[in-house]
Amino acid sequence: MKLIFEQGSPEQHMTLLPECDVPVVKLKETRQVPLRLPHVCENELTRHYTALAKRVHGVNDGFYPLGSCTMKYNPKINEDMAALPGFTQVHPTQGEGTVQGCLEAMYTAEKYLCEITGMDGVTLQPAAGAQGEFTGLLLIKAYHTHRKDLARKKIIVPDSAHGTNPASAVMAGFTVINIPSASDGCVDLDALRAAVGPDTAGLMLTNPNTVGIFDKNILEITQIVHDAGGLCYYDGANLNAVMGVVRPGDMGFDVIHLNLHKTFSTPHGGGGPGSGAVGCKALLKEFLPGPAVAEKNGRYAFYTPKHSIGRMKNFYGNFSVVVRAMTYMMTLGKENIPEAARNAVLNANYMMARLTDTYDMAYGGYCMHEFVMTLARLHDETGVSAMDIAKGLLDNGIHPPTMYFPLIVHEALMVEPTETESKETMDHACDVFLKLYEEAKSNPQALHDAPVCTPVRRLDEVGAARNPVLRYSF
Amino acid sequence: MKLIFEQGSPEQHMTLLPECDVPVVKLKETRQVPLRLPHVCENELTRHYTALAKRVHGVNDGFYPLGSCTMKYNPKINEDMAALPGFTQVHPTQGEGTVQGCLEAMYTAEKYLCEITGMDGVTLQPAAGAQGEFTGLLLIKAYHTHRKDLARKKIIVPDSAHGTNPASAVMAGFTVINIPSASDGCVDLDALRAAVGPDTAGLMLTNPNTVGIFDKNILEITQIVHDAGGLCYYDGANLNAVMGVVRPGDMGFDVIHLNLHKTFSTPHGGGGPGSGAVGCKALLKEFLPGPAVAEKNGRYAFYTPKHSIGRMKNFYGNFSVVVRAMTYMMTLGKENIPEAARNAVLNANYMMARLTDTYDMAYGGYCMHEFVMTLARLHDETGVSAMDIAKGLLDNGIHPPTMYFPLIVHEALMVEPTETESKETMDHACDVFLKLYEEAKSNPQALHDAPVCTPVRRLDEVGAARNPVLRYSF
Amino acid sequence: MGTYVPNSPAVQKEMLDVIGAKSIDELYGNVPKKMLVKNLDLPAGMSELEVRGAVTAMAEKNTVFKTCLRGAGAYRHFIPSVVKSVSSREELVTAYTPYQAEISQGILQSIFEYQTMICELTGMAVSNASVYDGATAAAEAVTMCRDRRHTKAYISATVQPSVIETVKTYCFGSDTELVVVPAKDGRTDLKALKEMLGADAACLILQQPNYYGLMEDAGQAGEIVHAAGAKFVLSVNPIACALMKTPAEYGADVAVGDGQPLGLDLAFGGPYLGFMAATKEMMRHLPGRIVGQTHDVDGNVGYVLTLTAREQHIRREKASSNICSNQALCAFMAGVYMSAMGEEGMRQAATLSMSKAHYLAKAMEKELGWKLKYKGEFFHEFVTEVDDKTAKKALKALEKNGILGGLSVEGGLLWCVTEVVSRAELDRAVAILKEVC
Amino acid sequence: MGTYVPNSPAVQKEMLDVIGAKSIDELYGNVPKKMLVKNLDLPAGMSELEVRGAVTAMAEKNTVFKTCLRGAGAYRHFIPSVVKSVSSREELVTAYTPYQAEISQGILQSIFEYQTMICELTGMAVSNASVYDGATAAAEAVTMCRDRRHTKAYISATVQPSVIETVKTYCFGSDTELVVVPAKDGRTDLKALKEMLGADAACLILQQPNYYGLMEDAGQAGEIVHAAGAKFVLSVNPIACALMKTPAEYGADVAVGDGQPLGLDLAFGGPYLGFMAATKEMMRHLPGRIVGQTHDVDGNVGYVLTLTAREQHIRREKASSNICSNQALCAFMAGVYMSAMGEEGMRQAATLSMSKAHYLAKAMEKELGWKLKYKGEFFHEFVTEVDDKTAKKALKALEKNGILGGLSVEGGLLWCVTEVVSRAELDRAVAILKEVC
Repeated sequence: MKLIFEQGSPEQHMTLLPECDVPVVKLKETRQVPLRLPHVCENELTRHYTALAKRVHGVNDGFYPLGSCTMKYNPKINEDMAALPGFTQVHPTQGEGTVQGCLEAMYTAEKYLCEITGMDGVTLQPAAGAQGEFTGLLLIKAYHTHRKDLARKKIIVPDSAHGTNPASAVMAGFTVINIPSASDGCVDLDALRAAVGPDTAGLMLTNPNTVGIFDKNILEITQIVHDAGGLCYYDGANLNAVMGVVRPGDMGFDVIHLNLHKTFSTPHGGGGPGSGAVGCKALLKEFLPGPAVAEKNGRYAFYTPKHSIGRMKNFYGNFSVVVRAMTYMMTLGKENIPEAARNAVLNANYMMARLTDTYDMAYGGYCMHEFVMTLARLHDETGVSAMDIAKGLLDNGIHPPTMYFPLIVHEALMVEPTETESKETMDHACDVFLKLYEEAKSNPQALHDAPVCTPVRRLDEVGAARNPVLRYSF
Repeated sequence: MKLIFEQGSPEQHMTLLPECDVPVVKLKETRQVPLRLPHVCENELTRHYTALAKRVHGVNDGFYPLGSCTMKYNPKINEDMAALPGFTQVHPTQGEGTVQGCLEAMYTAEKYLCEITGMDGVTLQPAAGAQGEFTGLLLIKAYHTHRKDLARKKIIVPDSAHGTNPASAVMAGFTVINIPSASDGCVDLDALRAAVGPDTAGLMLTNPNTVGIFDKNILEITQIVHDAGGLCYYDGANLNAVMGVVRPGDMGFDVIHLNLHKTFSTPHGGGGPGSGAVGCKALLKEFLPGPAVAEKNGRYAFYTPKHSIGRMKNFYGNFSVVVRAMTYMMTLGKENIPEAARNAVLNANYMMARLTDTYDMAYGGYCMHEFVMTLARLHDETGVSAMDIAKGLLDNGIHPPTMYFPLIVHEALMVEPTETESKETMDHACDVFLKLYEEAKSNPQALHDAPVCTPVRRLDEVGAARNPVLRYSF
Repeated sequence: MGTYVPNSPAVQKEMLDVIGAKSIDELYGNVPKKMLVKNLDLPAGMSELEVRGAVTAMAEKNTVFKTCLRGAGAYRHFIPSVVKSVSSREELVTAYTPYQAEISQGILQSIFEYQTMICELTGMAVSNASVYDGATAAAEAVTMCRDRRHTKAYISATVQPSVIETVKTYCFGSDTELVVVPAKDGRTDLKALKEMLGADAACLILQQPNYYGLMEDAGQAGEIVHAAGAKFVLSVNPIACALMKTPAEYGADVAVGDGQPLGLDLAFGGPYLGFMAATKEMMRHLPGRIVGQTHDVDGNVGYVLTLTAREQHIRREKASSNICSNQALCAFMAGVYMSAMGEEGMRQAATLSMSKAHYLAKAMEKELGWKLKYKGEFFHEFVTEVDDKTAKKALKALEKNGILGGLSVEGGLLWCVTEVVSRAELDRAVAILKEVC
Repeated sequence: MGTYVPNSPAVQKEMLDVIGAKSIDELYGNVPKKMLVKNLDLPAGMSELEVRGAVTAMAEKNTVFKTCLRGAGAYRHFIPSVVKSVSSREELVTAYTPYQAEISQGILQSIFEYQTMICELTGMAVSNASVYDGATAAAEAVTMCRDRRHTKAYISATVQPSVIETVKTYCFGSDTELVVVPAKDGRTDLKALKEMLGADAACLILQQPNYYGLMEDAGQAGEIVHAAGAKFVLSVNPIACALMKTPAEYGADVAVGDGQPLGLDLAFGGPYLGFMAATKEMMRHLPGRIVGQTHDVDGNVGYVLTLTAREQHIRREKASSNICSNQALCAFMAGVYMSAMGEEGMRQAATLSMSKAHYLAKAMEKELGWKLKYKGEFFHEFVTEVDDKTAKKALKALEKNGILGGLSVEGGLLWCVTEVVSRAELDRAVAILKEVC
């Protein structure tokens, strides 16, 4: 497909702005290099971007069981609410008296999230999960610093963790201690006990973990860390398995980040914007970023917590994303927030049950909202890799599961159907999975060659990294 | 693709409405047959309709040179303006004082259309071109009836006319007199002279006509009809060739319908809603449908013309479509309304020039906004028909021209690029046309087999009409 | 100044060179010179920023009522977010009539689904792809029923007045005599009807619930009409269809109505949607487009426009109607609406509307002493007896409070309540009225 | 009561049978019983109708100003209709990060185009795919410039305060010392800067135009910074970039900024978009995603996420940043905006904004006697010297008339004018002020 720069002609333009109705003023020093932007008419422009959109597969186009990403349905009412002019046309520095609706929305979202997570305070400022992690770790850092407990420089992270966990820890100035997982994919208690000490700032954990299992020792785990003087950080990526059913706060966690764009149904936008709200227990509230929202007699106002770590970004977070998440929580409410989690778990177990006689599961027992298959044996026997199966799925109109994660499982495919998929959709996907397994045995080359029905076929990533072409050359 | 009825399961439903907050009242007699509507969740619903939309080719998806349909670009600002709550949320029976903006919009659109067509009055009530024709013919009927000139029962229609012309004439109670076209596709003056008489109610004509030629005898034609006591009706389907350049009112026409969804850039919606505004000279104004809008000292009010033919439909026409057309006219204004027409003519002549050495043109000389090719010779030589070429275009992502119209041209393809297409787009289309011509000679079977890249291939229309299946059977 | 022409003057010149013409003017050589427009008396064009400002200013001159207690042919029902979301897809919005079936399956299938839903709603055997609105649907129905022997159409006085007017206009065209059957106590006078119908009667058009919200004895009306050898055309409210007897159960030969309540905005009266459904016998008399299921050369299921032999582009002066453009996108929206609501949702909308209307009627009687003008059973509209002066005062007070009150009709006000109005809003309206009336 | 779960209890039972479990509770067997939530203290769920009502009521509690004379980091520019139209396509909105390149070419190509436009705007060699906003872009830039020998970051006091605060927070994380360079007459004190910079200086962050709307002598600042062996990070307003010298021309090593003016709504502060571009030398230090052009196995051009060896999911604790989700959809919108505007449109927006700001400044001086607080050349923002009491009165009067006035800053009000404000609106604002001040 042509680039937008390769279309139109030099004199083409849209007629968007009027003539100047005041005397024209010019800058003294101006740019000397031309600004080579596209020169297209509206017809070409919309055709181009519409065509680009058509070369994308979204969750609205079909099943998207991308493990650990919780690609649930994005309700349309949420979009309508976020698009209300009363929200979109408001300047962030307007006086509090003129933005009571915005503050109410933030406050409302915070209250829901507190109750769901079992935390005492929430900030909506972080723009994404990774920034949420960074924020949470800064809270831990501020806590220890404030207590002058300055030796606590180490964050313990299981080897099954998301890559963001160690990266965030480093950004927050910590040293990362990786601990191996036990054979069941859960935390190795002995390894944890060996790792904690007076230098422990905290532990970062996902529960259910990245192999889809709820760690039954969770209370013991958090106790070990607390006993050593550390704090417990909950990576909320997998909250969809347990929201409203069991609360991170009740598991002993002190701080948590949430991906509103996963668990709370806001769309991912091809990579963002997301929202990485952070919740914490009372002991960390005074360190939360400012400005935060307070309510008094039905009036809302901003304030800055006493020992705030400061601002995480301009203004108050990805506000429109928060409006979507709030709308979602108000819709589901008390009864259906846990029902969503329960059905996410049911759906994952159903798919696992249907595939378990054919594909090797990385771990036994029931899973939570996702499960991990290992294609190591298939790969050994047929040469067909997890990547090949994934590409075969593309030709069947299904977005592949997460590939090669967690790192502790060989030839991993991590499947997360979410609660918004029907049995019918999952049955179809299972049929495709089973068909591809047969194909791996009967005609492996076909899978090495897949995909063939997509706008482009397998791309040369190595070449792309070796000779980076990162912009159009005029 | 599955039908919406074949998806979901009986207990599935969306949660749209609340519980009843007043005592429930029931009807005495209720329906005894079940109401078998779909039972789907929102995820399935949106995926279904999105998938349906993807199985449609709109003008936003690519070149659409459908002759006589003026598939020009549909500007996005028009959609935004039509979606303003001040327009969409207004009840049609609200008091005039509360709908001054709606009335102003209607009045503004009428004024523009009057000036562009050279008419003295306009009604926006007709919902589409065909209803516009019917309305215009009723005006003619009312005029003669009012004058007690009751013998005038015949409407003269050239054989090259759109099929709606005779159909509308019959609906208005007239008898249709078909007259043959001259060899240049224009009106045969002798045939016209022979056809007019004391029973002539009027003539219906398109100019430029359906073969894309501006009838140079137009003044003589309208004079002949007027001299015989008849009125002249202008079919506005082809107005895009001349808007702002030459006015039907100045050609001698007494009444005109306009397709706002063709000439004035409002989208076609897969077959509607359109808008078939009708303009007329002063002598017919008193017969226009009511309610009509009048202005006095900046206040707008409805009134019913003195000898109104009555209402054409509920309320005031497809109002939102009128808002779009008004926005378009305000955008282009005095300078660019004629520029649009001029470029429509330029584009058609350009494509004709590029194809004329290969394809046979039905008529010589310059064309106006469209041109007609005859594939009779190609068909004789290769067996490849106009239909085959059209289907070949589908495989190249181009919407085919109008096929087999006008009826007076054998194996006709009628091409209308419109002014909103770039030379680049037309060059590509011409290249495809030329390639298909070569293919017709070298491999005619390939074109008989086309299309092969579309969601379905050629469909059995005869079978569909013989054994009509017009609804899903549960 | 706005333009959507992509080709710059330089490119235009290139194209003229290929054509072999010196100027665009030359292409207009056939046009008599003296006829060319010299000075178009129109305002200058505008940039998008300016147009947006000017048109928005117009829209803001209208009053958008927060609460709407008026129907009379146009109803503010709840529109699920999905309706606009999926129907605003550009492919759909910007496509023409699906003449090229291979690249129009989405439109064709959606209409096939819509036809099925209209058949379910009405109980009729076949539906067309829509006509302009409920009024023209009624008018087209007359044409369906008329033949050489049956030249007189009857319409009840309790049909929405603008529908009667529209039918009258169409009858003026086709030289059909239209007779209005009188009303008695707000409902069609069936005794009078029986006496009026002759051998030349083509059809009766009845509306259910009627203009005043009352349930007609449509079953009996149908029997009378059929006994006279005429056809029975029933115009229905599609939301009411979820609860009441279907047109088929009432014995209708043709069922028509306005589809606006099925997910379409009020939009100052349009675009709306006329639906038309008929018995199998009358299938080939239906005007407009109809979609049928068929197969492609590979045997795959597909959809096409069918029974086109009725239509104007084939039959010309012998066509069943001149209609070509209909309200396809509105039909698509109605289809989405019915899919989203389902049977349960449609029933719920109907029940909520009816119950709330009755609640308001009772509250008005109790709190204001306003009596119902007619005694019959009503659905979600009703007429309260009030004098003109009181009516004016009432409407003004409501308007000041953001409420659109009932419509003035002879001898009273015609109210409507739908599911979007809460009990609190109804109580508030009554309280406001109590203060001024 | 709302739910998006499609499977009914009956279907859920079927699925449990396949699983071999008695109940969903059984699947939660690993969870210690006592930990299970007994009673979630939340409101009951709502139907779509109710939610729509409740959230709309919230939105309506906010004041939407018809005229906006405030910027300070968030700007109300004209947004062409095409921007929202094409960016609301569901495929795009509901997709995840483009890990599966074969079915994500639309996102990938759009980012490649966006990267190209940011390079053009800034004159820099490479751009990433966006970060959260202008503030975090500045903070990430510090990390890019820091190494073992260069551990101290400098930021001018004339940078937007919340950007300074954000950078400070990030520096708290990375244990980087952050030094604020003082201002003189509203601009960075370059003399002081020169004296402050030591061998441990990693970078200076400067903003152009600065928080007070003034043009900094960025060229000289860059020279001073480079002379000290540090990197020069320039935060720019992207609209101003259409007119002023590019960051590259000013000698910047990293250019950052907030992309909100490029077609994004004010939306109470977000989502916005941080752009980051750098010299070729610093390419591999860029945080976040980057798209590169490549070929598929058939030789067709395609696009992939590239240089991923910098990123957290590969490098874990050795990554250049932890960022993964960015603001992809906002970057798409910015790309559409820049395509629609083109060079000419961007220049026009910038010129109109600047000219109108100067018009307002002059009118305030002439009509109200309000002097500019700073003397330097300014773009589309400026500070008028007014005491607190007058400022309050002024803002209140404007607010009453639907106008959002300037932001209170030390010693005055910070105003902004963009192309959407007409001369008439400016005159009206001044007239209102004249009456009360």
